[in-house]
Amino acid sequence: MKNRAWSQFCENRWAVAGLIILGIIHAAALFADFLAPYSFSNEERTYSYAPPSKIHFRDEQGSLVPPFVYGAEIKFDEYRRRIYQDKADEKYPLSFFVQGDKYKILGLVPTTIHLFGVKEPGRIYLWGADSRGRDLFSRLLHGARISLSIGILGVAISFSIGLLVGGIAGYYGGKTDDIIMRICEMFMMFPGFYLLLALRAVVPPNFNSIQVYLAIVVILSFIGWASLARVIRGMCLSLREREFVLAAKTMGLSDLRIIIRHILPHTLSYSLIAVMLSIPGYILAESSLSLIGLGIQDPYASWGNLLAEAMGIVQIKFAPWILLPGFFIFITVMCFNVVGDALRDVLDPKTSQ
Amino acid sequence: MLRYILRRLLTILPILLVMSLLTFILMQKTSGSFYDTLKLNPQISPETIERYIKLYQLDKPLLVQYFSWLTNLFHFEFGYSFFYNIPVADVIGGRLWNTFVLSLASLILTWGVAIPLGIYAALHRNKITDRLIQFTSYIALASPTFFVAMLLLYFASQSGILPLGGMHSANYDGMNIIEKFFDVLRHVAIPATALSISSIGALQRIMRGNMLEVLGQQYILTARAKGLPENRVIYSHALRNAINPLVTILGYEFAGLLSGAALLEIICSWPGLGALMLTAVQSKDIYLVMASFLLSGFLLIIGNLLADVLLARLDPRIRYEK
Amino acid sequence: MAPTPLTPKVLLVALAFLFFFLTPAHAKPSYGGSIVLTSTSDPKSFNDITAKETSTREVTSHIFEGLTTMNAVTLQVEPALAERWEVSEDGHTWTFYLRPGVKWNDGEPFTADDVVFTFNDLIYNDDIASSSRDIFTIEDKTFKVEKVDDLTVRFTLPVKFAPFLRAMSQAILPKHKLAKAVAEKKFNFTWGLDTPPSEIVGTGAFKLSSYRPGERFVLVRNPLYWKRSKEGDALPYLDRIVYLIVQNLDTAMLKFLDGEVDYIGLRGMEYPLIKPNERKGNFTVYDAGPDFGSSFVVFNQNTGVNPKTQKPFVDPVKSKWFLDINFRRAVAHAIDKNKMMEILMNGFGYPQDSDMSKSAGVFYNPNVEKYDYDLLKAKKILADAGYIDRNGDGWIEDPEEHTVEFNFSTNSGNNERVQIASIIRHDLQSLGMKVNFLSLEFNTLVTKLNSTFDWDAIVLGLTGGIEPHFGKNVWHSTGGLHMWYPMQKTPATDWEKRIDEIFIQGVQELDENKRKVLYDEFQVIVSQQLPLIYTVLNSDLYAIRNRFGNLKPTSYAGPFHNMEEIYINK
Amino acid sequence: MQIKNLAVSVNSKKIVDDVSLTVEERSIFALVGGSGSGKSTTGLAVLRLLAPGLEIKSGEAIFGGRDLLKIGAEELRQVRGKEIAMVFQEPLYAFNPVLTVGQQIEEVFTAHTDFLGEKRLEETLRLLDIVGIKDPLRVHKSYPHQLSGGMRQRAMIAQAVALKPRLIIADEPTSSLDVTLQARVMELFLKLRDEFDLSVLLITHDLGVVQHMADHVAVMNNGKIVESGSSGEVLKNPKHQYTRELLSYVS
Repeated sequence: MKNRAWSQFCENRWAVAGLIILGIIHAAALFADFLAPYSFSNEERTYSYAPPSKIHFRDEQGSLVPPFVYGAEIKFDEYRRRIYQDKADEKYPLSFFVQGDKYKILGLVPTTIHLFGVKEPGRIYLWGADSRGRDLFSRLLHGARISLSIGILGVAISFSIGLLVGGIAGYYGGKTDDIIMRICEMFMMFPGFYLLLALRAVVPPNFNSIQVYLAIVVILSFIGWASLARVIRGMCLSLREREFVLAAKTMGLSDLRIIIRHILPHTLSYSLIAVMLSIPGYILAESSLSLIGLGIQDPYASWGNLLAEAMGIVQIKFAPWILLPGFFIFITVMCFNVVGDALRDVLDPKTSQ
Repeated sequence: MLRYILRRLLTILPILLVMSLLTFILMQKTSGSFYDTLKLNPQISPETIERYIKLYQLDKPLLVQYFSWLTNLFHFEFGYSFFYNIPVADVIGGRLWNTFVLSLASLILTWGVAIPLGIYAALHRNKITDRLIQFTSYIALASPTFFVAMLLLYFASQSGILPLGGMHSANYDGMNIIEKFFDVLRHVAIPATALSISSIGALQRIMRGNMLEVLGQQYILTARAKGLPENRVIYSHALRNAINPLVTILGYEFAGLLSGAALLEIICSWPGLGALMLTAVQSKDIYLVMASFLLSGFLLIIGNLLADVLLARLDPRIRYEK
Repeated sequence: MAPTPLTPKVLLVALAFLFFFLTPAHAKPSYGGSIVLTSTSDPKSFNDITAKETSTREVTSHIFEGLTTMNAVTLQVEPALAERWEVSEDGHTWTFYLRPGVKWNDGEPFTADDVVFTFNDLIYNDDIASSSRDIFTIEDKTFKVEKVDDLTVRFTLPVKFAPFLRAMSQAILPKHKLAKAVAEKKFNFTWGLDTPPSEIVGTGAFKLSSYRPGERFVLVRNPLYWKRSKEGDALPYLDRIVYLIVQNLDTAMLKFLDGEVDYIGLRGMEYPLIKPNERKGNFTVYDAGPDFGSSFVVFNQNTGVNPKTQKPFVDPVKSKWFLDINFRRAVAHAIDKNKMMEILMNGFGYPQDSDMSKSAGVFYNPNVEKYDYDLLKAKKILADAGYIDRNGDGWIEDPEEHTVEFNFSTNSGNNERVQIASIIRHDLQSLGMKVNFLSLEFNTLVTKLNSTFDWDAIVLGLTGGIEPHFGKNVWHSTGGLHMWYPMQKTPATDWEKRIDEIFIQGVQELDENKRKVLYDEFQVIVSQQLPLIYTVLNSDLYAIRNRFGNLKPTSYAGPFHNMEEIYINK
Repeated sequence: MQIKNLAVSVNSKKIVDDVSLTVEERSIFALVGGSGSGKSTTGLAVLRLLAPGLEIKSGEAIFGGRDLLKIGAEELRQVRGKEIAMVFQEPLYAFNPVLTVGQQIEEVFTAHTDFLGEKRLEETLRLLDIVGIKDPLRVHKSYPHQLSGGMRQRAMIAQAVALKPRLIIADEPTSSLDVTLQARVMELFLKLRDEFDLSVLLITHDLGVVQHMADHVAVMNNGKIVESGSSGEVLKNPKHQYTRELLSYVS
């Protein structure tokens, strides 16, 4: 049965492509320190809004040489537009496994080796630089860590709450169910975005960046659990009439155990689909918080606060590369949706025959 | 039916009460208050701020404030806005209509586009057109509203066809009713489109899914076996069954659209509730926030109720008498 | 890489000035037409007395006038509703002779009763919450305002008050319209946004014609306006001023480029977007010089104890650093003003060294202590004062081996300020300080500054002006805005004591030259003691269509302070 | 009607293979088989009502001198409901839940005749009466879920015979009903055959039913007809192993 679902899933080429892209992005986020030439806070202000570095494979004479980048110099034209000019006499060869900013591999092993980079004072900007000359490529990778983990952590928390609360309401029914459902309805009645803002104000102001990050995750899940609880409750209401629940009851298992071990597993396929389809919501919510400056705080990068920096006509016109975070949000959200839909086609008994 | 509606409305009252109390505590107990902002003006003394605080009874205990607000509520007074020094109802009033116009336009656009697209896609399942529609839907689903709005505005400024934000032209008051209608229509085009894009993607997919499910039902086979023309099979048998479940979604959208578009409203200078609420929440204009939250909750309930009633009318299997 | 030279900007200023003198010479004033402007938010009321913020003043400044006005070009006080005035020998009694024949825009005559009403019944009314009251209260004493005859008003001050004439630009409101509301104790909620425009009555050049919440408000010519131009034309020239409410600056910019709006205030970043369109869009970009206002880093030097918990507001370990002048000096050397101006303002900025803006005229003192950006120097100052990395962890420790670690905040929403704070944070980090940066909602930040005092370091800005005394709440040690240690009973340090003295003397000194000496000293003290460590100021850039004549944009009052004189070139 | 060498496949796997049979005028022909034997598919294939994915590979279905598998869509539509009607197993699902029974029966007239509203109503009520419904007016106004199973099946049959078709394909018309109802519905079929001069292609797994009613029987297994003949002959003297198995479940 499981295998059949899997092979059916693999027939959907879009979904497979989506899964692969998600895999790559998550892996890149995991090894961000190593893949990125710089840390997220490494800034070089003379390279403000530097465009993506051109990597040269041929020298002036046109002969093939190891890849290198030129040093650059910023000039302002009559309209004060930034113009970057290569300095012909400054060449920095691109090398692999180079020394750079300190970090710990997977948070454990301290090292300074990066996949690629150029010697100081040269800078390599694969995807250009932001206003303060920080490497967008590096910040995107580090931002992926935060944005993706917000999605996953947030969903994990809200689903734990939603499953448990929904399970309890559905299993007991009656008064308990009534009260829990009224509470859920109340949560759903709050206008989400503004509740998010109001709750954001509850976060104690002396939290440091990591604590703020966790607080944002908690707030997002706090808002998201109610609708899931409702659906789970509906499923549990019918599940509790089934024989295996009666069987479990006659064996004298505790109610909580019955809910967790015997009822909730049956909602698994629905939950899996819902997880896939709700992760994008968390990523987008963080980005709208960032847009009004209340998301992840500088110098830490998230796709949201990176995109917030790009939300201006001036930036889009003169430094279009800083829109890349938007593109990544876009791709990720799309992949989660495609994979989620494909899962539904495969797992949901209503659509698969 | 009437009894059902009444009962629903009655159970909702306590929820609204708890909700308003929570909002009140949330607004009051978190750090910062409206008058803090004034404290940063070198020319305003603490005594003046005291005076404002007395004026709005902010020095009274929390519960006293809440209950005085609550009693006023029964006289349909929602308190005064700190920001505007006028009753909250007057602040919200006009903007509610504007938001409603935007929501309605976007609702019509969303449903007008998504439903036919969904039907078309379901009838051409797995053909190239269907795949194209599905792909576009995924793109639409992943596009943040505010970003779409900005792009649309930029294109509008390049082409000069549509006005750049706002809701009325300068000479609006001198227009006749038809010109007025088209004037607002031109203004609403960009924000409504931006607001609709991702919902079109979502709704189209739901519609397609429902349609496919319905097309696999036996009564469709019966209808075909009766020799009904294909049009009739689809539009009078399949469509009605496929669209019914969407009515519930309509109920949610009805309320959601009224409050969910602050960033869009700011970008498009749409004089709606969203932008107002955003500043109200951020600057802790308590009574304005409470009124807006209550309104939004109330609308959600009404929306759901309407959806349920409508569903009962559309689907003879559903009855609420008990 | 060499720092970018600022020459192009100097050239630009010169060009702007050239323009300024060339245009009015040829065009002849003509009547009619309208100007379309944008405002970032709705006015909050039309009531100038209870108004709490600037977006309201944007409307009311066209509708109401005071007895005096400030000439935004010369920065001198000029007559407005008062034709002339006298001051007694002792400087305590001022007599104002009102301009005869002035009418409210509903046709009623303007008299001394209105002036007395505005002060005695509105500003000094205990039931009314108004910020104006604070300006006209000195040492808890109010002014005595009496009517001498229909066109003469006498003010008796408890003490000498140097900024008195500047303060008299306070808007005068009509008694015949508002007396009833005051009597019924409803004034706080009068003239709100729900009032019909015709009810809002002033003496100014324009009157309110319509208001559509969230969209626009329109002002039209007041035909009864008293003022004449030099040529004897009845002012104003323009028929209408339309303000579109556009919250998003990008949208406003698109509207300007599209021709829908006649003026837009620019930030340096937007210059490259707007400037190339000058010819096509038929407008000119003016650079009016440095902005008023300030932007600074402040450290918490509060040594007070929380009366509830009996704990100090600031951790004594941190307090020691923040009170250390060497620590603050090192930070001052770590402020990369040039790069801030280049990155955030495209070069359209000014380094700020003193509380008074360069644009403030007489009271600006250029000879204060300046701190160049030099991280090595900063490091050395820290090392000399005993802050060095003692355990090799990369962070510096104070002599008692405490790692220098503190929170650093600013308000979210102001993107430029957040960027400034981030740049400073980065440089402090490279000095070895462990800095946790956090942008907070404005209200939250202010609560910390004003009531809970639980903060370490903050980047903030204040609005400024020409008159140094109006900053008393910041500088006097009893002031609520004396942020680094507010509301002190007695000054904590000698230099704070000296500043207190200067502010008390300064306000009573009527001789402008002597006042300047005092306030110059104050600026020097601040630059040496660094309670506020200043950063950079924006240039005020205005893009205005060329069809308007008689434009005199200034940084003090913006491009349209003389709206009544502005006309459309025919 | 004559089916010749019909083959239907899904994903190139044949689920109906080389099926040929002939339904004589005014006779009842039973197509018998276990579930998954391809009997229902055969029935649906005749009117080209197969679900997407199922494909008719070869064969003919001659009816009234035409090959139903080849004629144009509009001509086919004219045959459906008018000349050949279908009755399905579970009338609750076979009726559209959001339309009244009456509306759905009247649709047949709308699709194939130019009867006006009144005439349609009159005809419908008459049909409901014929199939033995006591309160035609109420049933006409009822939604499917408001009727009992037997009533629904009668209504379904009424819908099928509305235009006096020459052939009814009845796919397990009784298996969702209880035993007493089964017998009544079957009697109804016999009555209608006599009254309307129609033939029936009865698709069922229940040989008991076949015994009572059918003139001819064909037994299907794994998409193929394994045995056919007159019903008496086949049931009394089954030749094929599979037929014997089926028979052993009866009695």
